[in-house]
Amino acid sequence: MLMATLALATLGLILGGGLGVAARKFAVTDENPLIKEIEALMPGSQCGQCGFPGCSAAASALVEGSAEVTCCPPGGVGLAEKLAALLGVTLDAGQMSAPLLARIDAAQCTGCTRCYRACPTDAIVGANGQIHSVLANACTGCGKCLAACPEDCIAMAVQQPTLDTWRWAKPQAA
Amino acid sequence: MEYLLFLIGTVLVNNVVLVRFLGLCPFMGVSSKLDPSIGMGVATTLVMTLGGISSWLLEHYVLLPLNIGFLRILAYIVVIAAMVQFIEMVIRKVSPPLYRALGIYLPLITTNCAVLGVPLISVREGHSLVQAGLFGFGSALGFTLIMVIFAGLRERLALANVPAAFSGPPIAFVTAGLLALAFMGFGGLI
Amino acid sequence: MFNLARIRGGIHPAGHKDRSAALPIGTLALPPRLYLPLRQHAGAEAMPLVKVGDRVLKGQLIASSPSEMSAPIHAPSSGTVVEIGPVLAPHPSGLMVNGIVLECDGEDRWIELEAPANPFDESPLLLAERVAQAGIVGMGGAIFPAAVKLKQGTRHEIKTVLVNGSECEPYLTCDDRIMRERAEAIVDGARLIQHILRAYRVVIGIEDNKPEALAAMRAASEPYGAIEVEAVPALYPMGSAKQLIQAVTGREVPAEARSTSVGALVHNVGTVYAIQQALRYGRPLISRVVSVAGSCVGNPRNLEVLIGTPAQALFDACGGFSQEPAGLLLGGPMMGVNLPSLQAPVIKGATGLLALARHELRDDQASPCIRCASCVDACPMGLLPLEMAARARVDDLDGANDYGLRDCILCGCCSYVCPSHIPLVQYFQYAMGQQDERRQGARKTDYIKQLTEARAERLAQEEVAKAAAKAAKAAAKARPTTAAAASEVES
Amino acid sequence: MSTMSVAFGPFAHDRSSVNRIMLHICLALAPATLFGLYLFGWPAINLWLLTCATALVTEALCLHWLGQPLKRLLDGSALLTGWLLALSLPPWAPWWIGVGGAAFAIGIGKQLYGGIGQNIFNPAMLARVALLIAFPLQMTTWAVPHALGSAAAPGFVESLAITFTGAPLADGMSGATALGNLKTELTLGHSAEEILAGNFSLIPALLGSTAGSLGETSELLLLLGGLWLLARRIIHWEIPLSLLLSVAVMASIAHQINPDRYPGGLYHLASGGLLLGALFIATDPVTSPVSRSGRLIFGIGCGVLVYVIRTWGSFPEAVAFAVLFMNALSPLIDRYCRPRAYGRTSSGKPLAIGRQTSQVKREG
Repeated sequence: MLMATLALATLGLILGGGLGVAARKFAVTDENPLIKEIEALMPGSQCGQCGFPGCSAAASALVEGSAEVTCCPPGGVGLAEKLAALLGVTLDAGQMSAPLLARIDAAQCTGCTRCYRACPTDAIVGANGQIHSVLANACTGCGKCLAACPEDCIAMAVQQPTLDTWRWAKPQAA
Repeated sequence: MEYLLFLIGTVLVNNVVLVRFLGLCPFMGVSSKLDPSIGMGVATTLVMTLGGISSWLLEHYVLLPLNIGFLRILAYIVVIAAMVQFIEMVIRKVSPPLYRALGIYLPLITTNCAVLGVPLISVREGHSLVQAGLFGFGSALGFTLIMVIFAGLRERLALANVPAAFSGPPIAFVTAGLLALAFMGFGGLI
Repeated sequence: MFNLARIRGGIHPAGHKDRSAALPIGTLALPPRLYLPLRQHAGAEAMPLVKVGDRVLKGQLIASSPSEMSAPIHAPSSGTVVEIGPVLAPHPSGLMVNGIVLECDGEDRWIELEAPANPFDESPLLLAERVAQAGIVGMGGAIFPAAVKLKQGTRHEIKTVLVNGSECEPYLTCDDRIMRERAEAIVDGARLIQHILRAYRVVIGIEDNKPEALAAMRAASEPYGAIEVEAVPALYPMGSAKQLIQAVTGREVPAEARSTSVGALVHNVGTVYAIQQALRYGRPLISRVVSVAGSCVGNPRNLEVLIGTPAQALFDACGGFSQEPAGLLLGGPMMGVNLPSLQAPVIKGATGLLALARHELRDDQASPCIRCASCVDACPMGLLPLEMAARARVDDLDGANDYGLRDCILCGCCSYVCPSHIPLVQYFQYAMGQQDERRQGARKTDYIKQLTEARAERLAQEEVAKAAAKAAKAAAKARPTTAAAASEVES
Repeated sequence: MSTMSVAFGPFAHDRSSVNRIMLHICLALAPATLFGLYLFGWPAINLWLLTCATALVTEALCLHWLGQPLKRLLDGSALLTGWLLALSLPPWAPWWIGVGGAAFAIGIGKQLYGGIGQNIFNPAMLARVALLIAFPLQMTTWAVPHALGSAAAPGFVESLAITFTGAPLADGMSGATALGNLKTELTLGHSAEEILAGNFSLIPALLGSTAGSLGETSELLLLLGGLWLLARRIIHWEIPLSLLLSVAVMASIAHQINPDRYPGGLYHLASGGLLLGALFIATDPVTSPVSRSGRLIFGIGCGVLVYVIRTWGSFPEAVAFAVLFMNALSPLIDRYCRPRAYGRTSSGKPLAIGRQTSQVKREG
């Protein structure tokens, strides 16, 4: 009995000590590089469409698992796929909502400049007293202009397909 | 030549997964993609070879002299667990992507029954030190071989229209069974 | 002399070229209206220079190119601009694109053309610029601005100019007829291109199933030593630049690189003819030869038509439909696309209009892949189409790339031979489109990131400026004399 | 025009189809099959019909359950699977061997994976191996050929008894295959040359009047069918050639070293199901690699395994095991053996630009 106890205890001591040394030698310093990596991927416009206050909050939420990888409409499917690969989850592309763009109804716009001051990406151009218009390639669809507009002349709409954005459909057959 | 035959016997004829049915958990868990399965195979090979040798040493220099053979399973588990811990640390340091890919299965090598079973079989068969090392190495090689073959098959299966009821693990188990059928052809070789 | 390298894969589809190749190129009565999409080329949309109601003359510039990667558009006939707005694009999507609608006045009056001096005395860059101003794009269907290619001569050493006369698509015979009827002009054009690119030699590659075209081109190039006419084996896709370069020079264009990296440049015979017309006579590209064929067409033949002519007019001129067509195509049956409507206009890259009967079309019922590897044998690029399609099917785009999607030229050989009738090319188109979308998305994300950062910086600066102004004000209030003194010093 | 019948290109097609391929293979099998049926008489005909019919019925049932178009039955792949299985069975096997085997082949080997083109293992060989392991006695009871119409051959009524009641074969009705005989005799200490001199001669072995599976005995007729398939480009030459060559080469080398223990290459080529396997089973496109180098590796692998298992393993016949094992490897082979793409090196890197331009090819 004593022999067995001693033997096991010695074994445990030796192995434990060895592991302790190894742990020091092969210590991994960086705590969670994932959050930074994800934040670098995000659009960074802090639009808040994901429901989190800004992109870095969303990145932390993603790493914790409290946000879906499809949460970022401006990033699109491309971002969702990258996130899914990084986080090791499977992506259900069907969940992705189509990105919306702001559109200004020229007939109602008074050129008050409030929307373009609210726009986080400078996607609205125009000057005081002139009709404003939205640059499609800079608009993230965050909707902040919508709230800022006193005339209610801004609407969010799915972008119309053009020859540049039209894509071949996936074949239906097996 | 003798050792070569011994090795072939352990890898193919008495394959640890398909003939002895050991180590099925990581075999099913990690074999869905090729790259992690190769990594898992390498890690397991390392653990099993070292495990085979160290448990032989433990057996012949500690357990038998002290006459405490009844502690065999306990002692083996302790040694293997320590070794897995060590390998985990090394992999984490050397190759973070592999570490991430292996995920939970790396610590699970500890509970991989093949890792414990192979030294126990080795003791039962009364292997010499070289044989014990070869047996561990060969078994792990057989494990890796099957993992890699199986990962290839599962990558193909992922593209197939398997009926919904069978897709995923069910068809993988069916395939493993059929693969075992094919391996029966090696019976009697050694 | 005989240095033909064997092309891998490829197929031998039935030609169906006899009927349309037998008749000379015909002309078409002036249509009442011409529909001119502003983008008939690869690159940016041209910008209209005319207003609704403007009267224009034939050959007059009506839309200019905003950048190098674009092409201007000229009025194909004289008349009045009646509309600037969406016109139907000859594109499988059936989308409308911005365009100009021209009502012909029937006079067909040319604008005064500058008769250029002997182009061989001019500098290559000037000649290339003239080609750009003539709005010439690749007329074999690639619609790549021709001048961009011609300017490569200043940057790369071009050893061989290849004139692509190996019209390998079934049914199409427009290049064949041009070579038979306008051989001198093509040889002249080829010499001009050689001059522009300072190339060592010119090879006109013609498939050996066009003996008349070969004979005509050989006769026309006889006086010029640097121009060779070579018969290349009749094989689809011999008309693809990469395959033609391999067949003629024996070299492969490295992946992800341009033909110029092996010292070669390929121009279609139609493009060469258009370049010759522009440089010799100052004529812009306002018309092209189109093959109208298929078993549903009464009298298949080639027609020289004005750009912007609706497809209906071409079919009418060829005797209308002998039976209800099961498929209407723009381009050849291998790489062509569905014509969305008979009202869609002919554009610069339209090689043919086909009206095919049911028996000429493939079976649309796909069954699962049996991995017979016919597609692997047929692929001229040495890829694994079955693996690419299987991965595209489950949206594994990286996997598809890994199996060669990046190198795919969409020639369709794989679909042609597939016993399971799998629409492989559409899978590839789909996967490529998805990747384009990802790239566009990533570009937009980067752009937005830049904008956000710029805005943040600007706001910060404004803040600093505001604070500074405030501080200055406060300081001025506190010590007006010093501030005044300071401002004095400053002024 | 909205009623476009084909939505996307290419619009032309060479008119090939899956059922044409399957039909060709069945036609190529026909001579050897007819000869086998003639040779082994009514019980073999019963077995062949039962196996093919079961394969078709199982396929139809599975298609129905899986909600797939029943039209797929017409592609001929199920018929071919049943046919190949029947050819690899002992000709006088009882009915349940054929029926159970065919149901296993189609149900588990093929439809469980999603049907045609999705299976990983060759269904016919899978069923054969499963039967061999589950019913070793029935699967190794070989009838001696009694040609249809000859005096000793069982009549139609007798044949029903053999097939359906499993009446034991009378003495003199059963014999051993050449491979099985060799294996047994070698363990008794006889030398290979003695054994072969005793009961093996090449010409009957090639013609097929020997004991063996239903369709594997007539090497010449199988070769004829295989060559026709090769000429029609239905199968590729790489697998049969490399498989047969590697068996022949290994057997010849071993024979040179120790003729007492190892019979020569021709013996191996002429016996067992090697030719049937090399020409019709290993070439199954679904379960073999797609690239040329991959097919060569596949063929060599099969050949080596056939020889190793035949010579040192516990089964005298090895084609089915070898094919199954290589089937399992073919996804890996496909992954690593790819044809060189245009403009790339064989490792997939783009060709170097500089090297290409320096090879100036002036004046061709």
